Amino acid sequence: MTREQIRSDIFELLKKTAPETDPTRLGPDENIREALNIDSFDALQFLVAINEKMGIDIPEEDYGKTTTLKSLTDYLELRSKAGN
Amino acid sequence: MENQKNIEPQKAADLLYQMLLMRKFEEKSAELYTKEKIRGFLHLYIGEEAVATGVIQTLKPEDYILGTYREHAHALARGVDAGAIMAEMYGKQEGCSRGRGGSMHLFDKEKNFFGGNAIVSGHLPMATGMALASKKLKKGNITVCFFGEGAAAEGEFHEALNLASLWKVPVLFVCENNLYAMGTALRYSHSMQELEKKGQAYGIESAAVDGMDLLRVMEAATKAVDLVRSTGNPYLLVCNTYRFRAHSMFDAELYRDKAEVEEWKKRDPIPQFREYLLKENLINEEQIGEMEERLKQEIQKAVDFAEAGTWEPEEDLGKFVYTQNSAS
Amino acid sequence: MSEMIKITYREALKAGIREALTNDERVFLMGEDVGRYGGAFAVSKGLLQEFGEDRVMDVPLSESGFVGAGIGASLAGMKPIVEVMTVNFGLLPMDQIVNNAATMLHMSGGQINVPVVIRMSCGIGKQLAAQHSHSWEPLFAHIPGLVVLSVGTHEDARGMLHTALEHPDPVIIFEYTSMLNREAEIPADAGPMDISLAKVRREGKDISIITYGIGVHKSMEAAEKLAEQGIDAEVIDLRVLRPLDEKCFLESVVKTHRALLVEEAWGSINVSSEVSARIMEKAFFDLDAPVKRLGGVEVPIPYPLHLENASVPQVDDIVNAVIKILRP
Amino acid sequence: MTDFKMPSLGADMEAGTLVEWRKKPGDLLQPGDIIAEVDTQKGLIEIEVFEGGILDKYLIEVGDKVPVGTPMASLRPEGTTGVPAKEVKEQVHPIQEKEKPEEAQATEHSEKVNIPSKEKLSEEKSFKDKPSEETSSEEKLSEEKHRIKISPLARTIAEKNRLDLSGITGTGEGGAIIKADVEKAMAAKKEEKHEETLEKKIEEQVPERPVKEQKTTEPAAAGISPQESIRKAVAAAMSLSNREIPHYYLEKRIDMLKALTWLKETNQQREISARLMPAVLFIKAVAKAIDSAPALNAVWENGLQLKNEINIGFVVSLRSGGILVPAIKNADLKSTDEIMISLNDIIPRARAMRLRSSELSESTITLTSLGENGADKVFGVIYPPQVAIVGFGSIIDEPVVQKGMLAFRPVVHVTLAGDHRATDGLTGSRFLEALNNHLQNPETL
Repeated sequence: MTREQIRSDIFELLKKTAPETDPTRLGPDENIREALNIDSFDALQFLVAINEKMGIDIPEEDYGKTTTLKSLTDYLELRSKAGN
Repeated sequence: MENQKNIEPQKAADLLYQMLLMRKFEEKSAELYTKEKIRGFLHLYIGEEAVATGVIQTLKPEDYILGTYREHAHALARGVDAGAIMAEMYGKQEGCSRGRGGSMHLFDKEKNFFGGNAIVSGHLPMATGMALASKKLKKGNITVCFFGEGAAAEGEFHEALNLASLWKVPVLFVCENNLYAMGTALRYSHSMQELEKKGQAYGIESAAVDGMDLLRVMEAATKAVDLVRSTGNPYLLVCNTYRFRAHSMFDAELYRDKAEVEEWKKRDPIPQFREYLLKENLINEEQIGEMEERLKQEIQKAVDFAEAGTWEPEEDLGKFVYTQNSAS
Repeated sequence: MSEMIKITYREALKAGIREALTNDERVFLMGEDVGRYGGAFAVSKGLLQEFGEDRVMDVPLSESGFVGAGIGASLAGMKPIVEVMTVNFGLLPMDQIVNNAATMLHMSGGQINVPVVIRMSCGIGKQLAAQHSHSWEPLFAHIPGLVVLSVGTHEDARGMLHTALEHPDPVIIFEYTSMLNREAEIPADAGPMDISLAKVRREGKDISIITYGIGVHKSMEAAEKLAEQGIDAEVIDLRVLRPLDEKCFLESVVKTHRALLVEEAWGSINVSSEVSARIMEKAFFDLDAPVKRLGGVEVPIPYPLHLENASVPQVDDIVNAVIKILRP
Repeated sequence: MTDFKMPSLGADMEAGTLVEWRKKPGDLLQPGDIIAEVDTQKGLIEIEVFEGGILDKYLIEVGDKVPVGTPMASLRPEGTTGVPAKEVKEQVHPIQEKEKPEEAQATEHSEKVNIPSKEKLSEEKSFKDKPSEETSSEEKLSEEKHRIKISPLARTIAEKNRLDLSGITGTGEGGAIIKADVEKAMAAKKEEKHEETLEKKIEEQVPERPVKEQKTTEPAAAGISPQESIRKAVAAAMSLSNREIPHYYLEKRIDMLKALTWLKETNQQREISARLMPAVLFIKAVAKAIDSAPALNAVWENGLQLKNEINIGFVVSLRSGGILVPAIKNADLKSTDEIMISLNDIIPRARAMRLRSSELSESTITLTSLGENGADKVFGVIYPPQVAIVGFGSIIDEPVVQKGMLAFRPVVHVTLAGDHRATDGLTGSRFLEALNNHLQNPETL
């Protein structure tokens, strides 16, 4: 999975989670939840959707690594390379 | 007081003491009643002391005694502890009936004292039955049943006398005729006022005696008890007497003349007996003085005992209804 | 399982009395016409000849007197079986039973218990009219201090007396005149029966019919009829009307959720009233229908047969009442 | 100096009227002497003294009616002299005024108007009783109109299963609902539930439609957007609440260490789609805590009406503003997993405004949880006609004293806003305490 693919998946899923927003305007180091006004329930839904789409299950202790667009992309890239 | 056989000085003193104890004990009771220490009904025997004293002194410890609701004196004569009686009237659990009975229901099984029965005449059939049991079990003891002349108008009196005579059982019926059933005079209760004749109607040997004279009561009682004991047959002894006090504490005594009461008081059995003993040199003033001091102490002791007594805890209320839950 | 024998209710009663007289010298039977006449209902026929007149005592017509005497005899060590010919005469000794037998233990603070047994026949059903057709079990069951038994079966007729005589407190036994000739099977070696528990006479799951005395048989018959209609009724024989064994009937109601109370005594303020109240107090949340009572119509019992029948619950009344509760 | 008091001569004697003094002040009294004659309801009775002494002074006058125990005269020991007249006046007068029990005066008063005090009392009582009796019978009547006839057993079963009785037809006496009817209704309910799930599944398969076209909970008036109408509805409800409901507030800080630890351990073993959120624990804990304070699970409509079902209204805030409060039905009967499933179902639909109106009207108590990074505390406004709202602030670390040591622990500040017409602080406190207990035992939730 390329980094580009990952990014576009993230945008698609964020849009689904928060339809009224435009995730493509997120800065790389912006806190996603704060910027898009995503509450904890929606955040969980978003991670579930990532799991469904990419087959990557993010454990709770890694939630902290998924707060910005950059860190999330890095994390997913790493995990997908690791074969998962 | 003439023609009486001599009595031992010690016994004479004991009898005087006993009558004085009855009198002073009840006077104290009346006082305690007005102070609300004693409640319920309080029937005083004052004036009639010679009857209980004279009859009970002839009995043996194994004889059964049944009394009425006017029975403090009988209990005292029987040797029931004055403190236990006073505590009973206070309603304390140290009372002779554990406080459950009160003034009208003094019981002491050890002393064969079976109450304290407050339904007029209700205890007469029981007395007959107890005597029946004595006969069946060949115990050799007799039953003595005290009751007022009011009871002699009840059906149970007649049934009990009939059965006692029919079954020939050793029971002595002692009628304390004080002339008033509460406020109803003898002449308004009985068509036939010589009550001893009612015994004769059932073939029961009967006699009447001056109940204000201790020596005469003793004489008559001795004869009656001897007869009951030796023949095993019933006997009716009528003691004509008088109560000086009201029927119970709350009694305006509308039914009798003050003068009549005063007249009877002249025949008060206690001074009568004391004068006799002094005259016969069976006792002296000094001894009487000592006796009065002893009395004071005994009564004070009884009151102190009652005062110090304890209330039965309310959670024990359900006791003494069935034997099973009556353990104390 | 021992051998069963066929026996009438009368014979069962007599066997119980005979056994008691045989086993204990202190036991004696006293009552009107119990001896020479053989018992008003021939229950004690032949016992005089067998045990002699000291043990089987005819008494005059004086219920207060001889019941009181029985109480007295029990106080003094005997074990009397006092027979009051029928409950219809049972009010005459009521004073003795209530004020003496039931009260003495309490008034004496637990000192004096009254181990007397009083038997009375009772019930409705021989066209005996208003003064001789009473079901007064509730009157006696009202009184603390008494043990009140209702003999609804032949086994109890045979065995309750034995246990009653062992009880330290007064026991009243109600026997049912109309059952005397009824035959039933009991074990040949039937003996003492408990006198503290109610019994489930028939198990069922749909409704509890709670009854006693003559009502037991009527209810059993009704239960059979109901079974034909697919209704499974449980029948409880209270047996002991005081103190009530509430555990038995409460457990039954908790199981069936419905109760019909059946007795011959007048409908209001009877044993069923008490049973109903206890169900309400202690099993309310298990009830699926209001508790219903079938009692005697509140009228003095009339002489004509059809009216007499109409005045107490009959088998069909029980059947109909159950159906109405289950299929409203 | 002692007082001679009106003696009690019987349990039924309450008072006596002094008719005549038999002794004068200065007379020497012996025990047993008659001091006076008193009229009682049983007639004239002579009363005696039991202690000797000199009659010092009368304390009541002939004709006075006094209760038992009232001092009638003072006595002094033999051999003493009387108190000087002047002093007597000073000393005795106040006794007369003060020590005479009030009852005595009342009796005198009532005798003047010729009504025996006892009767008067009972008259007053019955008069008082009357209006209250009327009210109660009225209440009874109105109550009976709404009453559902049901056997005690059937009611017990229905309550245990939180069964709504209104739809059940009784087959017992007088149409009363009996056990069999309740059991039938329960079986039917189970089936219904089954159907409901099916329906939901089918619904899920229906392709999503654009937001605009989707059904809103309240039919939107022409020209008003769904968002606007929700805002309006919330505004109306909150204004009504503020106007009519007297709120009281309680707060409790709850240690969340155990709950979070448990949650972490549980989630670790689960796939992400099956993981639970803290809100689930809050919901379940609230549902269970209601057992300790059923009056909070209710509505106020012509008085307090307790609800059998526990339907927890869960506040969902819309990103576009406004809130929706869909109900998690029978939250007490659901497992934490089932609650999570409910949330997964209900929150997206709320956000998409695809809730059924019943889901918005069935709540029996409201829960609002701010989630992470929110405010520490939230003081809710009750959603009428409910009578309580429970607010969970964000879970934050706070210093906590533990065994005398200061430690940082995750805590949540829980507030309860209650309708003071319906319940009071005691009920609320009991509820919060129970809530805390449940959250300290997360494994049992």
